[in-house]
Amino acid sequence: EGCKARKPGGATPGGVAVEKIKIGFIVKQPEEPWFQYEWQFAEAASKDLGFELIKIGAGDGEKVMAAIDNLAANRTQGFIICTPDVRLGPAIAAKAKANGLKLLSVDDQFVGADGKFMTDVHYLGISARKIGQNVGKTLWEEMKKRGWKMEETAVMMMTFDELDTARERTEGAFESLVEAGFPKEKIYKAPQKTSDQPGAIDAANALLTKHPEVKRWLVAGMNDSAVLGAVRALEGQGFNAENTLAIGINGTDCIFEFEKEKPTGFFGSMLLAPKRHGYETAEMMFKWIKDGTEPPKDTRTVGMLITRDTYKQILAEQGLLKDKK
Amino acid sequence: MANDSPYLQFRNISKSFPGVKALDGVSFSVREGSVHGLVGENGAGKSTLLKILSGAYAPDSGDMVLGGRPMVFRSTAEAFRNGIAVIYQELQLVPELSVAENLFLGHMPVRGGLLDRRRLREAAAAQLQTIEEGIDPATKVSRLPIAQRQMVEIAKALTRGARVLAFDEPTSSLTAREVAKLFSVIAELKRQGRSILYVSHRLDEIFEICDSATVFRDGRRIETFEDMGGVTRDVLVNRMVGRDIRDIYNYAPRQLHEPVLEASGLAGPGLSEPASFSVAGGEVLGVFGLVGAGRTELLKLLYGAVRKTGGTVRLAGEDVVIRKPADAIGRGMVLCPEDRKDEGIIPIRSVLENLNLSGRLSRGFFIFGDWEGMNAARQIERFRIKTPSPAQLAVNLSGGNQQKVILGRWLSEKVKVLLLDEPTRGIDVGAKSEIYAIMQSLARDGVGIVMVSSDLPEALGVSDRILVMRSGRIVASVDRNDATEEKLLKLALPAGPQAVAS
Amino acid sequence: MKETDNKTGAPAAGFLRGVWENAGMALVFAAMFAAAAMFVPYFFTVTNMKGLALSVSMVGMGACTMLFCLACGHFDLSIESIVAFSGVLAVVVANALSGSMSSFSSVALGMGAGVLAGTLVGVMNGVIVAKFGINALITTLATMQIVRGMALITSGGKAVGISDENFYRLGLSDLLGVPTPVLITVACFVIFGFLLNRTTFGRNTLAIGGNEQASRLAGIAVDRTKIAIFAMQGMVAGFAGVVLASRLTSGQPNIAQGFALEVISACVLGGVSLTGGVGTMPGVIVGVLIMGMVQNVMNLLAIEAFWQYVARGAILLSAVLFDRWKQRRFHR
Amino acid sequence: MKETDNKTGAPAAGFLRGVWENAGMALVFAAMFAAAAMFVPYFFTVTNMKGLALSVSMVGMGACTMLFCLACGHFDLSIESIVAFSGVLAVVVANALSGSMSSFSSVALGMGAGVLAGTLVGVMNGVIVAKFGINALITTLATMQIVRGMALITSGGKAVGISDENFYRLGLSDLLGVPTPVLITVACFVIFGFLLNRTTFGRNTLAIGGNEQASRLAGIAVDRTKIAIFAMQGMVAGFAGVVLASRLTSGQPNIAQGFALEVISACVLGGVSLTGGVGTMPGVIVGVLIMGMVQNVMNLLAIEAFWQYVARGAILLSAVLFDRWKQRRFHR
Ligand SMILES: Nc1ncnc2c1ncn2[C@@H]1O[C@H](COP(=O)(O)OP(=O)(O)OP(=O)(O)O)[C@@H](O)[C@H]1O
Ligand SMILES: Nc1ncnc2c1ncn2[C@@H]1O[C@H](COP(=O)(O)OP(=O)(O)OP(=O)(O)O)[C@@H](O)[C@H]1O
Ligand SMILES: [Mg+2]
Ligand SMILES: [Mg+2]
Repeated sequence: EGCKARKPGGATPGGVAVEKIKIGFIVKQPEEPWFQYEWQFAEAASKDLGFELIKIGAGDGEKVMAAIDNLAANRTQGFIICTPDVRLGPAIAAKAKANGLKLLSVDDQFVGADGKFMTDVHYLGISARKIGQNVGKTLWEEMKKRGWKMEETAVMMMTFDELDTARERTEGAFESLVEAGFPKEKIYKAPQKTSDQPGAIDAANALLTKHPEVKRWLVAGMNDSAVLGAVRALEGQGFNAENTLAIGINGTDCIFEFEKEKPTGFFGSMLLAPKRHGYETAEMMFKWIKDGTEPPKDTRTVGMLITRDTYKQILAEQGLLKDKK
Repeated sequence: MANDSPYLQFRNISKSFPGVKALDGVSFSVREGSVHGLVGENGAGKSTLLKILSGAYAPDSGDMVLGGRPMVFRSTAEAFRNGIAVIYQELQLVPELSVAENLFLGHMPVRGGLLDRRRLREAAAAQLQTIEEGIDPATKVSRLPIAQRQMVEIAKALTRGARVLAFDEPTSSLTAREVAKLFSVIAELKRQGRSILYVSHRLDEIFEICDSATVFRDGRRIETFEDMGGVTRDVLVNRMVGRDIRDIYNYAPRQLHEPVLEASGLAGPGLSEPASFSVAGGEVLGVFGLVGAGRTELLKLLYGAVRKTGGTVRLAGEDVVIRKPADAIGRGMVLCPEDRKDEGIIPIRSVLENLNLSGRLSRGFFIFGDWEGMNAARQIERFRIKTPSPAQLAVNLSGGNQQKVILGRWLSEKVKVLLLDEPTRGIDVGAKSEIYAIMQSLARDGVGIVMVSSDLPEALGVSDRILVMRSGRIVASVDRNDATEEKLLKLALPAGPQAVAS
Repeated sequence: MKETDNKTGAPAAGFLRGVWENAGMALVFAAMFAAAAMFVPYFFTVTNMKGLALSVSMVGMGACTMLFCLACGHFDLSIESIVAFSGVLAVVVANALSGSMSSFSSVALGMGAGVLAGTLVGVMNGVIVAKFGINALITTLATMQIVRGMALITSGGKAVGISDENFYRLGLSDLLGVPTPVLITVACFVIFGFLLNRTTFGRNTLAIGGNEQASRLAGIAVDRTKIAIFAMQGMVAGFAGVVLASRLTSGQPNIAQGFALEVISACVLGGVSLTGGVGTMPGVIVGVLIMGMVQNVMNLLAIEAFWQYVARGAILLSAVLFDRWKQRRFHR
Repeated sequence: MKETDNKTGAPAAGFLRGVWENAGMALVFAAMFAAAAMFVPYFFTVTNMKGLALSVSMVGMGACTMLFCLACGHFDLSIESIVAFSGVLAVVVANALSGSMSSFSSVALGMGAGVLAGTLVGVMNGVIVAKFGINALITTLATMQIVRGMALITSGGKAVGISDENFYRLGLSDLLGVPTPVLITVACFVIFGFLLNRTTFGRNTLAIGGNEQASRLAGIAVDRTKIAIFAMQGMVAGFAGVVLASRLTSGQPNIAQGFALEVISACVLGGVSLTGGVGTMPGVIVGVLIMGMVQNVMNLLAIEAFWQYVARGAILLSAVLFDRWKQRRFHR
């Protein structure tokens, strides 16, 4: 629902006069497809609504501070940010205020000095823990559906505890599996040395060595890359779609896996919706600047399971397939 | 013998570096089957000329005529192809490779695209045979003492089978035995009809082997003596430095004081038995010996540069513990090292910094005022160091001038004991006489001086007393008045085959 | 002084050429700055200059001591972990002490603990490198890992929020509009520049890098100098970590990855030799500024993320190539 | 050969000491391996050996040519981006061609394109370093950025799936139970070890690193040798990228960050000097294996992620310290 009409000039209740509206969009890992998509949809919003979007990648706290300074220098009126660390919240909020910039956080919610979520900062996103729990729940249900026996089955949890969000996700999966009745002691952690696929392969291989007794594996991890690495390692040890059940998170890094002729152990992925995260946040920010319409403090989106059978349809709905081919 | 046709001709060669005109319109020619000497003060441009000959530098103007064909080499490979090989003043060896590999660097034998290791080993052994036995072609060059490295460097040039060979101060770190071997090799090369250029500051050598000679000063050719027959040493020196120098050693008897340095039972690597000796205040103690006799090691043990395994050292009557050079310096004993490239200069720092390196030790933390500049100016003046400015990098100085910088560094210190290891390596006669004069005057002030020298006339000329070392031990202490060349050489030479082992 | 220009021309022309010849990278920087000021909107504004200065402040601090480290022929990768660890430690200590003493003391003690920890890591690096003769790359790679691990363990892997707002002062205050971290960096430039040029310590550092063996024989306490250099490096990295924590209002265990490489690159760009013995403070400052400016301009121009990589690399390369071309042209 | 043991003792003891003295890191490795085999459950099993071999296969390939690069006195950071770019490019080209020709040709052409791209980057590095005399750190840091950007641009920032399953063969097949990537790595060890020791090219490489000026004066084509070394390095990195893509069944633009440092560390651990002129293939192999084994053992022992950092650093440090202690003790 893009209002195509551009209304240049004219002071609006929000207070910005003649100047063109400029909005910044800072993300923590610009190379990651997820953030590429977010930017892409924000870009779409900027075309539809007629504002200028400035995209900056900033991988750590220091870079974030520099990026906000750049935005201020560039006369933007507000920015959306996925912070590299939620504890940067107070610093980012203070910096935004000092520069007179409106602030909307996306994906990861800020955490204050007291360790509580900063509910006064506008936020749109998804709870890392919740999406992890979703993975755990789905694994459990699918396992039941396939009729795998508990005693032959174990969970391979690909962990990367250095990253807060990653830990929240894997802990979520852990919690829900345990809650559903999976024995704690058969959930094995495989800590990754690096967060890319080769790191996951090595971690998974070491774990597999230690547990030759396990016949069937459930796999969870912080994202698609981690889980795909585990699937590759499992394939190397002779496991396949029959005895591997792996679910990733993201849904955008694993499409090629679904496009393979034969099904693999990678059963599905929790698709996050970059469209909402990108387009809606940009739109909210635009309206906030232009009309002074304050966005809701807290907006939540949900993750959707995509599988080999459903991914085409769901991705198309989400506007994620149009750049393929 | 010498054929009269000039095989190699330099025509109007000029070359400048920033701030220095190293060569200025130099022309002369070298006959086939003859040895042509090049002499001149430090920084006169001799090495630069040889580097132009070898293609390492391109001349700014001028060219060479080789066997009738004018040419200028753009690379050393091109010079090799045209039958030219140069032994550079600074050793150009790869320390971590074996002697054999160094000998054939750039043209190792191959078979079927692969390195022919057997042929490499055999050819290297054969080549070494002609010039220096006792070097295993398989050892790493880094494990050889500097004199043997020099022999390897010479052998390396011989492997090229070149028609023109140029030697840039090949003997500055050699002792009599090696020099004799080198000269026989040169004589053989001459007999084969090759043309040889020979640079040296040891003028005796020039008279001994050169058929003709060219004198350089400040980048210009001053004179070429086509026949060395009627040339005297004084004439040559006069042409080189532009003034007469009669007695370069300047020796005058001095009064000796109490011992300033007493070493007893010194033991450590390089010495085959504990060494004991003492030096009186005001004494110049020469240390003579053949290559590998352990002289350098002896000085380094004294100085704390190498850890000693036993023995005591007394300085000015006081027992001292010296574990590292700083301890020695703190006690008033300094060492001017033998290997100027690896242990002496800091190549990429300025002349000024090099000169003041040790001086700063006694000056405290902050550097205020311009005492550094003043000291540098004084030393540059005193040793006549040829440099466009004190800010010039040491690496850009000529070899002899680098040596002067190192001497200047140590002779600007207030010391009780001065250890000098081959101090006049590569230094021109004028500066040598200056240095001897400084040594004498320091000695007159009560400083004890230990001077290692492979240059026998020098050892005889400046020392009050001479220690002779052989195979890692002190074999004799000879008084100035009893010392002759024959006597010292005889003492230094190993008595028999069993004397070498220990 | 007594040098004469032996090529051509009037003294004025000679002087100009002298500047041109020796200025090297500084000229590249000046040209880039002028171009940016003219063609990049908002570049030459107070806000942006402040932002630019802030964004290079960390690298600037690290580069000051890295200059010494490289000049003496070594390397320090561990600084990136030290930045993280000292920040975390400072916050943890300050938080733990707050309440039991005055706000000022708890914050000061926390910060002190951070700086001290960095210094200790530096001393350890120095001892291993100097006394045991282990390669500095391997040594600091190892301590980098250990210290990063300690940062993660101390913080439990999560950023630690600062409970006492006085802690923020170091990073968030300013003096006459100049942010404190920038002032600190400028102070570092001055102090370490002085140390390099006007003290025996600085000269000895360069001598050691130029020829370690010769320096030892000249009586320089090589080992002690090296240990001092690494200790200094650790101390400054520790302090930088504390300042950063204060700016970010939290101690972050994951921060500053790749920082060491960035600092080393800035130094090398500024003419510091990786093999030791060569380096100047003005050069380093220019190197730091060029690196910072390139990033700043790209952000201002909102260049696509992927193209930023290409542009960053290309600009870096052109800068050094231009500098080299200029040198060749004038020094033959 | 004709060297004799001039210290003491019977020839047998002398021989043993000879082995002990020269084996250096190999001994450290053997000790670590024995300890792991005894005390770490599952370590010495076929599955784990296979996993271990696979996990070092990439670093092993890179280290072969990095050895040459370091031996000639240089450095190459760009390999990590080349690995990513060549993988992405190979997949993109193979996918684009598939359909229009036989499966074999499209896959071969794709792989060829990846390797070629890597080689070209290497040549570029070599030319800049050798001909223009730019520091290799800065040069390869710049090309690292550029090439990473190209990988991201080519792939649109997303992993590119392989459409033709024949592509998988290179990474996922095996021969008598040994995975192909491991075989390739072993082949690299053999080939490049041979190249280093038995060809003039290899000896010239060491000569250049040991004394560049002497090499130049000896008529060695220094520039050409350097360019060839960088080209080789690019080629092998490109090939490693293709193998990795095949193992991952996709080309990943973000992969292999930090790979260059890992490779360089393995080399240095294996006794390769960072200043050039010193290095052996057996040493490098041991370095690679130690690094891989440490990680493998920690994973097997399920050491906490944060403590892994500490352990990794500590083990690395102990290994080099032990090696040094041994050398000191026996070489005086
Ligand atoms: N690479 C260089 N850069 C700058 N100046 C140089 C360079 N090489 C030589 N020079 C200068 O050129 C002049 C001639 O030097 P050269 O080495 O030819 O002298 P030399 O006659 O061999 O002296 P010595 O007897 O001391 O070896 C010296 O003043 C020296 O400082
Ligand atoms: N780095 C080294 N490695 C092995 N042996 C060495 C080393 N340096 C010296 N030596 C040996 O120690 C002995 C003494 O050498 P030293 O250099 O002290 O002799 P020197 O009398 O000073 O002779 P020179 O004229 O060569 O300096 C020699 O036999 C030499 O081969
Ligand atoms: Mg000379
Ligand atoms: Mg000696």
